[in-house]
Amino acid sequence: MHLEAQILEMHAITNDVYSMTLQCPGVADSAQPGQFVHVAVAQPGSTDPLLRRPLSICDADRSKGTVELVFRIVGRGTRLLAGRQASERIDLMGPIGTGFRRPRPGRVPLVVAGGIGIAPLHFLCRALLSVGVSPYVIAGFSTRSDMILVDRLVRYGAKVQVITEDGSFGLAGKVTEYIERAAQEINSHSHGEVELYACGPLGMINSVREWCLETGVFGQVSLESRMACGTGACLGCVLRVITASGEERYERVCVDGPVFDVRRIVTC
Amino acid sequence: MHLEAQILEMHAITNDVYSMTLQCPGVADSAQPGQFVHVAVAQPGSTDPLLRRPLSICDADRSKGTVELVFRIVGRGTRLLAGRQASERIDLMGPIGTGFRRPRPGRVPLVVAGGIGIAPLHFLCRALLSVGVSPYVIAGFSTRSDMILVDRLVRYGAKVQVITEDGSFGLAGKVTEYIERAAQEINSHSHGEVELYACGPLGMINSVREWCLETGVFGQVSLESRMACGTGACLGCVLRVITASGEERYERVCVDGPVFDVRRIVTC
Amino acid sequence: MSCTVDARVDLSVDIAGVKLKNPVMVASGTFGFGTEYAAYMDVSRLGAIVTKGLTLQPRTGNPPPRIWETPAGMLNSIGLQNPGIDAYLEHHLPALRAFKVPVIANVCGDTVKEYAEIARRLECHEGADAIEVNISCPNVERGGIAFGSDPRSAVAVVEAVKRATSLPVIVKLTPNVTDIAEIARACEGAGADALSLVNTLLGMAIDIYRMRPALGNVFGGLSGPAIRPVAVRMVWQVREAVDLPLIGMGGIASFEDALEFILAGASAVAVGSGTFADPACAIRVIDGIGQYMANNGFERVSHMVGLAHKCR
Amino acid sequence: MSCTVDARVDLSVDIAGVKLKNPVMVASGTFGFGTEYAAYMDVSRLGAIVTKGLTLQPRTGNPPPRIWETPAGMLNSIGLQNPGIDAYLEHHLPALRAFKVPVIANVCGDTVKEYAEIARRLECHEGADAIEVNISCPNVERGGIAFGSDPRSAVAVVEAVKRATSLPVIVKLTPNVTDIAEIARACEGAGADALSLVNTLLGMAIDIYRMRPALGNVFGGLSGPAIRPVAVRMVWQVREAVDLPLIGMGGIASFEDALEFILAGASAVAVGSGTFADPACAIRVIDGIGQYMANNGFERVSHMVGLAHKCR
Ligand SMILES: Cc1cc2nc3c(=O)[nH]c(=O)nc-3n(C[C@H](O)[C@H](O)[C@H](O)COP(=O)(O)OP(=O)(O)OC[C@H]3O[C@@H](n4cnc5c(N)ncnc54)[C@H](O)[C@@H]3O)c2cc1C
Ligand SMILES: Cc1cc2nc3c(=O)[nH]c(=O)nc-3n(C[C@H](O)[C@H](O)[C@H](O)COP(=O)(O)OP(=O)(O)OC[C@H]3O[C@@H](n4cnc5c(N)ncnc54)[C@H](O)[C@@H]3O)c2cc1C
Ligand SMILES: Cc1cc2nc3c(=O)[nH]c(=O)nc-3n(C[C@H](O)[C@H](O)[C@H](O)COP(=O)(O)O)c2cc1C
Ligand SMILES: Cc1cc2nc3c(=O)[nH]c(=O)nc-3n(C[C@H](O)[C@H](O)[C@H](O)COP(=O)(O)O)c2cc1C
Ligand code: FES
Ligand code: FES
Repeated sequence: MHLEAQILEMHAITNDVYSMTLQCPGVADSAQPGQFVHVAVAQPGSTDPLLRRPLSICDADRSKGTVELVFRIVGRGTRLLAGRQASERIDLMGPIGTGFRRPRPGRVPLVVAGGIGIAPLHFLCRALLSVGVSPYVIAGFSTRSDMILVDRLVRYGAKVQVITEDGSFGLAGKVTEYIERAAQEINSHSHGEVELYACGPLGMINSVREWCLETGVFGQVSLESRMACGTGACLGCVLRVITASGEERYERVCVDGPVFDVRRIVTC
Repeated sequence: MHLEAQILEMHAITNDVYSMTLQCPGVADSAQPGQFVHVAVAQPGSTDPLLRRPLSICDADRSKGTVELVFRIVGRGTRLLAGRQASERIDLMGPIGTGFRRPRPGRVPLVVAGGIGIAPLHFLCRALLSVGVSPYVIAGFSTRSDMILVDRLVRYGAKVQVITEDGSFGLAGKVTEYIERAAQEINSHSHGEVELYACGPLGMINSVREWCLETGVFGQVSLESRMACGTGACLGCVLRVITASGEERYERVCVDGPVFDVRRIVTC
Repeated sequence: MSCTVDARVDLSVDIAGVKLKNPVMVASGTFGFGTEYAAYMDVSRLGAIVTKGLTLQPRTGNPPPRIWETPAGMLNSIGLQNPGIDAYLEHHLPALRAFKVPVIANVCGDTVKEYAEIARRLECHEGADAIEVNISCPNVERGGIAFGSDPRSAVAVVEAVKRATSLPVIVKLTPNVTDIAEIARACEGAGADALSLVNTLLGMAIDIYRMRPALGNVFGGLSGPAIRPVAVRMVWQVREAVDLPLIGMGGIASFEDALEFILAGASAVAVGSGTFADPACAIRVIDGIGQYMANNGFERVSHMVGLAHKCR
Repeated sequence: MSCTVDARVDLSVDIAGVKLKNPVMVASGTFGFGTEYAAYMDVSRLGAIVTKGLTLQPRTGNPPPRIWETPAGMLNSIGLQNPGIDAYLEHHLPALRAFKVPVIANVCGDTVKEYAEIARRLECHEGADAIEVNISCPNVERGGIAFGSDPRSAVAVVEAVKRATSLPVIVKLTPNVTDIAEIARACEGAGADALSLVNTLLGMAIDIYRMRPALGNVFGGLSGPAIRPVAVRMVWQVREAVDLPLIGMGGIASFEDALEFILAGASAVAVGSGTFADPACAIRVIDGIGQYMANNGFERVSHMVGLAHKCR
């Protein structure tokens, strides 16, 4: 779908993270956790920046027909977006991509979020909770003032453990240091087998992948890549994957992903 | 001077003409009628549109330290400017250029404005009135809804005759058809010799030039040209002029103009 | 917008015997095999679809990162990732044909023989309505210099492809040459039926925080509005050098941009990176050209082609 | 910003014997003769000033329009309007010298002899600290093809200028060639002391409402951020081809842009059209490079030059 959506609400969550809520029933209706929208950032009449920016769907409300994006300012595209105001319209394509597969019956989702990577996982958790599945979330941030979306997850009923690198809130350290402990806790309490869901910086994804491969836990990670088309046409956003038959090839993060089974990732 | 000025007020005068008032004492202090400012139009972080846009100083108030620009949306640069809002800051260079020479003592200024060309002439008229010189203005517009700045000029005490092409207000026709009549009126009333000041579309400028050359009236016109630097460095905005010694050469509209003695113009 | 267009305006064009209902194609490599954009726009409205570059064998393409944004443009180093000519014929062609839009197969080879072999397979399997020969590819037998940067290599490819097929042969020129007119004349002499120009400008970017080239492949092709002035200039120069129909491209993002190419001498145009910015770009271009023709009293596209040469 | 820069950061560079206090110049033709921008910035902070192109006789230049904006760029067809070498020496040089900044005279000629004659006059009147030889000019004796698009013509100019002067000779290359490395090697062989690259890309635009070329001269030079990926690529290629110091330019509008050139192999950079967009551009670039060096532990500019080649 390609449309102009009206911005209903726009506010800063932290210093550099913004929440933008859009009126777009079509997207809200069909959005799946892990999918994203591809957003035009240039001013009308300007061809710079030329390309759209992919942003995960952080929340979708079918009854209201709204979609929420939560994004961090890292460059000029996100800075331009942060300058947009409620009642303005924004050009977007979506929902795009292959999202998260729901856990198999009886499995317990362990959700590992790093920084702004919590955005798509927020939508995933809401969707899981709405069908009675209770995720266990470990969410890492650099410091307490970077913490986002945790309060909302807790409110919906998710169990959330916050980890900050500087120990200013919750446990101290890196989120990946706590995966094993979280998995054991899940096992001891619920006796359910764990399935892992993750999104965050590359270093975190790599640790998550290794842990999954070592423990045999089924893991899905949402990955990023620089994108042009967002439709699968340009082959620009590819990731090296290993197929079931053991052969390596490039797959498109935009439509074959952005969510990948960790076992298929070669390098990222 | 190169500075960031705060937008104090921004409003639409007509459908496509905007007034922008800026807080910039430095520019207001030294601005002369006929000078312009060179305004950055791209969003910060965008390199498109690359170049600044020249806009005449339509009014300057030294006591308040403000400068007013009045511009028409004709393309993407002016459209971007029209989207700016009060309290935002705007990057500008100026005041730039060689403005209007005041009329010699005893002469009566006949001011000929075409459309948005009234902007620099508004500042000229105010400056003349403030030193006790009363200009006679003929201002042409396509139709009554395009009429701008006339009420203000009248309020300050200028004598203004409006001409609309469709006759929807004032006299009907082109402003240039009324120059002769206005000159005669001035002669019969004030017995002062006329000096002409003009700004407007090329066709109008050409007619004004011919009339001045035929009648021997001293005329100054403010001209437009596509500009890059606005400082005289790039030689991009040149106009073919004829020098006192009869030789032809290119002069820069940005610093040698934008106001030229009609006798010096070869083609425009 | 299209509904307001004067009924007398005829947007159809004929490029080397291929009839297009309007002069607006989508450029090779920017529209996959046609289906990728079907959810975002009405593909059947296009004048033609040019496929991603096809090679004889499947290609895995270059290592990522493959995309880097630049001012009003982008670099890509896809490296001709494609499933190969056979998989194209079997898996992609049927869906592509379903749009009922002329299909132009963009082809590339390491050697002259490879080009000819792909052309042969395309013809005998009815794999395209015309062939666009991408001569920007490195000539493996001649030290990797692009076929299109040397008139003799270009001629060799064009002659071989012409012998191998009776389909119309469009030769797509690379802009990375000193004298584009010389290459164009050589291709015309070798029997090309039309010329496409331009392919991407060779460029690169440095990631200053990682202190290394931004693209995995170091070099990439620059496309998008940034390159339009170079592309329009080359269409203008080639128009003065040859009599072949030209397909203009390079930075088209609006109907105004497309008209620059047409007035400079292009009989048709292609939208490339513009589609990434706006999937409806080609549709806007089609409607805008129609409107411009109605406003300016042009009944046929051909009446506008090259007009700016006369108005000098 | 400059005050926060680590004291150990040394921005000075030496280009072919000319000592610059920092590696940031202003490019020929975009800064007049230095005084034009004095009201808008501190000219004395520049690493060097390159003059508008000088010819033996005064030139009136091309008919207007001479400027046309393009996406993230601009076309110009100034056509070398300049007062001639003698008027430069008499009227412009004194004010230029007053900035106490090295002056590089950009020169151009119709013939090899003209280039040599200008170089001679510059030396004997102490008209510059170095000469930048613009070989993008048309060679009138060879049918108007640019000196810089043919290695032999380039060599002829460089050799003649080297014989005519003992000032350092910087050769400014045109990007409108198939193989920039070939031209660079030829200039190195002919005795060039440094290379500047790139000059503008040949481009054009059509005014679709007037249905004619937008520029009075039809063709113009494309500059600005749009061309940066092409310029960085050429600096990279030339770095691998020659040992001369390189001055990189083409679309620099920020310190990040300048660092792309330095990491690709340029020992100094020049800001051109970027000054039109922001008169303080060069100053921002100087300060930003200093800050980047401090942040990343570079003590000298030379430690960064070409670094991206090693990190591959
Ligand atoms: C499927 C997907 C979903 C995403 N969801 C979100 C989200 O919900 N919230 C959010 O804040 N961000 C998200 N991102 C990342 C977001 O797209 C980038 O931060 C954004 O495109 C940067 O644009 P910019 O112009 O601000 O930065 P640029 O100026 O383009 O770059 C600034 C910095 O960001 C990095 N960067 C730029 N683009 C990307 C990219 N596509 N992937 C990784 N790094 C990049 C660059 O390396 C550079 O360091 C997502 C990315 C993908 C691919
Ligand atoms: C010294 C000077 C003073 C000016 N003062 C005013 C003023 O007070 N108010 C006002 O509304 N306008 C004024 N202009 C004209 C104004 O600069 C242009 O309208 C503006 O630059 C157009 O920018 P754009 O991006 O909106 O249009 P573009 O998209 O660049 O062009 C749209 C249309 O405007 C025309 N155009 C663009 N730039 C110029 C130019 N520099 N001169 C003439 N035509 C141009 C083009 O030919 C085209 O038809 C002045 C121009 C000059 C040179
Ligand atoms: C991602 C991408 C892939 C491309 N792949 C091909 C290709 O396979 N074959 C080809 O001839 N041109 C290819 N091109 C070049 C385009 O067809 C077109 O010539 C060029 O991008 C200029 O047009 P634009 O500026 O509108 O994009 C590719 C361009 C892009 C951006
Ligand atoms: C208006 C203008 C005039 C120029 N004049 C000259 C010139 O006289 N001699 C020359 O060698 N280069 C000239 N150039 C080229 C610039 O010096 C520079 O090489 C080019 O613009 C690329 O840099 P930029 O993108 O930063 O502008 C000119 C460029 C512009 C925009
Ligand atoms: S962004 Fe084009 S294929 Fe994924
Ligand atoms: S705009 Fe550069 S000289 Fe006038």
